[in-house]
Amino acid sequence: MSQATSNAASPDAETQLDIFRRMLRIERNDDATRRQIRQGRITAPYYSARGQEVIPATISSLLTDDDKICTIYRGIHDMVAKGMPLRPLWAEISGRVDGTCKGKGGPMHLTHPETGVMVTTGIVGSSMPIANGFAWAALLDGSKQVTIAYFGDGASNIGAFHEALNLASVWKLPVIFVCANNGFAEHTRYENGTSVDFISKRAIGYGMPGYTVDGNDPFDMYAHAHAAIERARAGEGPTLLECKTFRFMGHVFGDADGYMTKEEKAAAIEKDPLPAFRAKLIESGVATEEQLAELQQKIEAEVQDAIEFSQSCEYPSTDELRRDVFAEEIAA
Amino acid sequence: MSQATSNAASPDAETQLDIFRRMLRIERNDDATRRQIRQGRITAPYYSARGQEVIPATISSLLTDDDKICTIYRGIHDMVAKGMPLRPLWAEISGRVDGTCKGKGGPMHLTHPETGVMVTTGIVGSSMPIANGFAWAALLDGSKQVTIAYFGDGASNIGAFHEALNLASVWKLPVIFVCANNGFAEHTRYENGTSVDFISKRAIGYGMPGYTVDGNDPFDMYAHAHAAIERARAGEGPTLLECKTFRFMGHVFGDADGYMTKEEKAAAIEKDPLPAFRAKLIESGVATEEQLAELQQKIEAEVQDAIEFSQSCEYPSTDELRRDVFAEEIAA
Amino acid sequence: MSTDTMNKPAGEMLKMTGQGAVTAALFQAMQEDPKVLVFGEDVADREGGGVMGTTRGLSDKFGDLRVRSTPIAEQSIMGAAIGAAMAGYKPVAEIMLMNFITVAMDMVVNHAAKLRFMSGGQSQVPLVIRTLTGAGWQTAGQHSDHYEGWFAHTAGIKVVAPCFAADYKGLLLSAIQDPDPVLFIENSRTMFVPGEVPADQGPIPLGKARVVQEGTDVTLVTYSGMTYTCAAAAGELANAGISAEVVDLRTVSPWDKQTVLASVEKTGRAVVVTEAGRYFGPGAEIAATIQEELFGKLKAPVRRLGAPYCAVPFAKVLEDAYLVQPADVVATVNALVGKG
Amino acid sequence: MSTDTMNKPAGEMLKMTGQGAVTAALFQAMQEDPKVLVFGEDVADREGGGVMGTTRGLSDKFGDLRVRSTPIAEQSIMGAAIGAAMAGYKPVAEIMLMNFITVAMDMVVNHAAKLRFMSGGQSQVPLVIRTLTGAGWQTAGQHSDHYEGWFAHTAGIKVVAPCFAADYKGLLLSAIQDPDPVLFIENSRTMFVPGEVPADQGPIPLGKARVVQEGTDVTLVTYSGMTYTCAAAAGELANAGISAEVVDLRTVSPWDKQTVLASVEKTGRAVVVTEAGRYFGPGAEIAATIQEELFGKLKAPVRRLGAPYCAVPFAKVLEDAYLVQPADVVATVNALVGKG
Ligand SMILES: Cc1ncc(C[n+]2csc(CCOP(=O)(O)OP(=O)(O)O)c2C)c(N)n1
Ligand SMILES: Cc1ncc(C[n+]2csc(CCOP(=O)(O)OP(=O)(O)O)c2C)c(N)n1
Ligand SMILES: [Mg+2]
Ligand SMILES: [Mg+2]
Repeated sequence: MSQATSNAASPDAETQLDIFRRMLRIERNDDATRRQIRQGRITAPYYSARGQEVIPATISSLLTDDDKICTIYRGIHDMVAKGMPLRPLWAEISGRVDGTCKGKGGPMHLTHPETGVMVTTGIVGSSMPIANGFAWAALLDGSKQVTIAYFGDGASNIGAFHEALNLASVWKLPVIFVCANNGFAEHTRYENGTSVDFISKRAIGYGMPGYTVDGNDPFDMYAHAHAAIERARAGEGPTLLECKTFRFMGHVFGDADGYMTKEEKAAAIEKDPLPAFRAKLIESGVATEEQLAELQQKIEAEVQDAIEFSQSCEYPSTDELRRDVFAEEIAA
Repeated sequence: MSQATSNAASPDAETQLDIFRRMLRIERNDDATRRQIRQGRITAPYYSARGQEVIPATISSLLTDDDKICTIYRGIHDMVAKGMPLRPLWAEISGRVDGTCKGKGGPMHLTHPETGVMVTTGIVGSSMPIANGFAWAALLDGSKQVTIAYFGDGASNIGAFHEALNLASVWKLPVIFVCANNGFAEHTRYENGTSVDFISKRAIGYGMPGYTVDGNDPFDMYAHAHAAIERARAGEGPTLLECKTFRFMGHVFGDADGYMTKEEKAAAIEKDPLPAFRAKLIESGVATEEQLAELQQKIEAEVQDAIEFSQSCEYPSTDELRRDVFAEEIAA
Repeated sequence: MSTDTMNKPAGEMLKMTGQGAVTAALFQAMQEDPKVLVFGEDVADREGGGVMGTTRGLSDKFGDLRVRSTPIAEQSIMGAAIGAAMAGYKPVAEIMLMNFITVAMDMVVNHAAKLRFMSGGQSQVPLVIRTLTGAGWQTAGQHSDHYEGWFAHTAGIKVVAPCFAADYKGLLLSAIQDPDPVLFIENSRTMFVPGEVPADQGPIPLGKARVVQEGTDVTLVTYSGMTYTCAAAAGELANAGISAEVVDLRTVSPWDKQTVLASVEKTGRAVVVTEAGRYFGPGAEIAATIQEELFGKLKAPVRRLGAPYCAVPFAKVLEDAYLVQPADVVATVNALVGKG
Repeated sequence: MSTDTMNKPAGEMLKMTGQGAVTAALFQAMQEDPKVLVFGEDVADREGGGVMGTTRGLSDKFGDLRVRSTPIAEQSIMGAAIGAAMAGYKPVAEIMLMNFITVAMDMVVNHAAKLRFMSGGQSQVPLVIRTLTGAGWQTAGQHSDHYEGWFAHTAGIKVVAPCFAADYKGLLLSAIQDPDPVLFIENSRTMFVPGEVPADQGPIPLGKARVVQEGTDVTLVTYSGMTYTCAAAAGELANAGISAEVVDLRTVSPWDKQTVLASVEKTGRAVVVTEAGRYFGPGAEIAATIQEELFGKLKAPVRRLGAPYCAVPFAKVLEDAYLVQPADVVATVNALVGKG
């Protein structure tokens, strides 16, 4: 099911560079986050997506700020790829009032409507039914906007997945269901929780196109994401993309990884998409070593700035417990 | 997808008669129920299954009392087919203390463990996850018992369906998911709520065999039910059977049918499986007109006896509100 | 009991049921605001405008993009409502019966009610959930429960439960305009009862109770279907020379503390009557608050009446015993005032 | 606070956490009764015996038919538990965190809790739902809620919420033996605290509170994580010369009215302290009952402390303010006894 449409779209040089830039921004930010946690500067549950960068980086290269995403606890890579600024992100995961959610939501509920980061949920499966609502609104608005619902392989076994894909198909909603199949749901191996060899086959049950894509290959991802997004913008309805990948850091920061073999983990890291794509860009002459080194410095500076900014921010006042429950503040 | 296994089992003469007997018992009971309601003798929501008799009649001909069923508000035909005695059934829908549930459950929650009628639910989809539990218990017991989960076409769009079929497949549970596809979910036409042309195709998403069967044809039903039940008893796991049928009396007693055309309803009634199978049995010499007339008298007498019994029963005492909440009675 | 039309601008009075009032409110809201959407199972006219007909005529008038029938999938119904609301629409989602909301609790509780807070005010979820419930029709254990207590206990969602036709219209109009999620409960014993509704009935503010009958000896605090029960009880008590004040909360959360406390301070006695279960039920909040605020000023303990601790039974005799009856209220009041 | 081992048969004392006690109870129950099953997400040893390790070792010892990891599908987990329980097994199903039960409410409320009643006693559903929750770890709005109030309000299911290690073991043993559904709540602030557990700790009856500290001026009624908070407050109050009695309900539903009323009758004052939200929360039932039963015998109104009306916030400063702290209890008591 891995073939895209015959006339598969391919990213031009500029787009390839754009995808890589988003990947590197994700990776550098993830690296810094884990460092801050290790140093005890951030106290928050953290679900690293290291290894999964290609998926949102490629998809985001095909989206505008008007397009929307609904993502999950393991979704900071989706947000960074979508273009969310790092200062409010870092202030949020540091629990500061200048955080994008005033420190009330934290890493599992980051939200940034300006860049289309609409919902981040901590409940498995729940990104999908909500994404349908944004897609329905786009239909009502008569806009060409699309909504991406990000979720994992384990989430494809919960009821919300089924209800959301069925409704999206019956209503022909402009939504793309992007499953990051990293082979594990917490400590449970894919085949011990999922009854089908390819999640993309489930699309058959919804009369919807479904593809299994190499989530570590920006070209395969681009071809399929491009087709799905075009299809949605053309009013032809939803698509299910199963993107095969791997999470290098386990389920949550501190995870002992006991449920996977050293070999399979090593093998996956061996295929780390970031250095691979970097090398490819240089080989193919899309970019020079110097350019990419410079890009990396710029990104690291941006991350460093965000960290410093976050540390300079105030903590929220306890009055915040009475605010944003409803539009009207609750009386003390 | 309608073909059964090449060496499809076929019901012998005796079994054909047994299936017809179950069908007639369902139909006569349904007819009497609607009469009692029209006459105001029973005040209860009633979901007639007139037209759907073949499905449970055929399946039940392949089951023993040890095999279990979990069914729905539109499930009295499933229970009657399974062999539930009519006296406690009628006493229950009449709200009497001699009812199988002491008058506490009513028609939507009829239960009769002796004949394997384990759960009747009023919540769309909920028969399926619970059926898995009985099937798991059978595995643990090392028995050959199977569990049937009955549900409708509309129920195939709710989350519980998805979660139940996935778990049953991963755990290879001895359960058969029997979908009575009568073309409507309340007032909603199949295609306006369901995104796939054949519900049986959804089995692909669970690595499970799935078949679309003519739910009005005892021979097609028998072949597929036989294969599915054998498969379950052999420890090979679950099967999804989509049984095409039609409900002649609308969703609930008193339903105006405004959402369907007179033509399609007439066409369906034209193909009424009961007279059709009756004629076939006589044609093929399986039974004589006299035998079937006699059978009908016996059944009508049984129904009449149940009605009279139910009317002679007492109403429950209000103490019943404190009983069966927990094993231990609640103090007044 | 047409006091429900009190202090309304004089003008034509229309006879309609609570259901008619809900339909009228939906028409008016969709007419006035193109962002209002209506959807749920069977709600479009192709499906007969709802199994009860409450939404009849809406899709013919406003089109089937704004008025949509859905598959039987309450999680996807609520999810779509949440997303559309965040995108600037005002969805009125129907959950056919309250027991069915149990399959969509995650969407309602973890998402609709929390997204504004968790996003630090960036997200707004101005949706309405309309749902029907109530015992009295022998629909038994899975079709009649009053679970408003769960939602009143959930921060971020308002709970409205009218009794009278005019309130059904006015409160639904306000619920739709409200910038936050509102659960709107239609009670099956009051929804189909005719009442008088001013032709120009507009929004009635949420969170305001109404004294449907004034009295001096005891306050009956109630809402939804039990308002009829309490009014009937008040009538019987009057014959026995006991003057009962009946306060219809109309909104369960946030509830109108002021009106209730003022009434109980006056009467010195209170009985809280709900159709919801008594045990750990919504009546407990009201009783606990009254004793906290009026300690020392009460002539008697605050009593609570509600459903017994069991599922809703099928048999009519049991269902009648399950529901609080006027006689139960009368007996409780008699005991409080030291009579009978 | 090792009073939690009071009146236990003398004998060896083991140091273990609440988690260790839960694991020990599961081993013992599975050992004693082959019908006991354990399942849920990641519970088998192949998956590390649970993300927290609470079920570690069980599948290795009892096999992977009796101890099974499941897909992420709480409706199917609860459905399987219900069917297996009705078929004669005693399933102990794990719902990893309490917020996740929202996707399985139909199975718990419409089915597990009602099937015995709706079947007129023909069906039995002897299952246990183990679930972890509680604020304090900055897991924010969807991973920390105390929703026991919903289930206490639901007829047909018992709710147990221990604080001390010995109670975790003894109450879980009773919950597993109980013929009806039991929701067993593990609190994330008490679950990992070491305590003393008698080596021969057996079942502790459900529905019985325990006075963890005796006092004469005020009764603090609490359970789960807030028992620590109240004990700490009682300590501070003692220094200020105020004698507080701390009653740990241990079982929320059915709750131990007798023990609570006896204590409040003695002290004349009560503060009900829950981690669950105060508004329409479980504390209201207890406060409402106390004022009903002890009207005229109270020296002060019954106060309630609980979470404020908002989602659980992320920032540590906000989470600390969200949780009731010993200082809040002390201030409330001081006001009641007319000091400070
Ligand atoms: C309804 C629900 N059940 C359980 C959990 C606990 N949980 C959090 S992440 C997770 C695994 C999800 O796996 P997958 O969907 O593959 O996403 P991944 O974490 O691998 O990115 C689980 C079970 C949850 N958050 N929500
Ligand atoms: C969760 C839930 N949502 C809605 C309903 C209301 N309802 C009862 S029957 C029904 C239609 C079911 O259709 P189908 O599954 O095709 O079964 P049929 O009635 O046709 O036999 C609906 C929507 C319900 N009982 N439960
Ligand atoms: Mg995964
Ligand atoms: Mg149907």
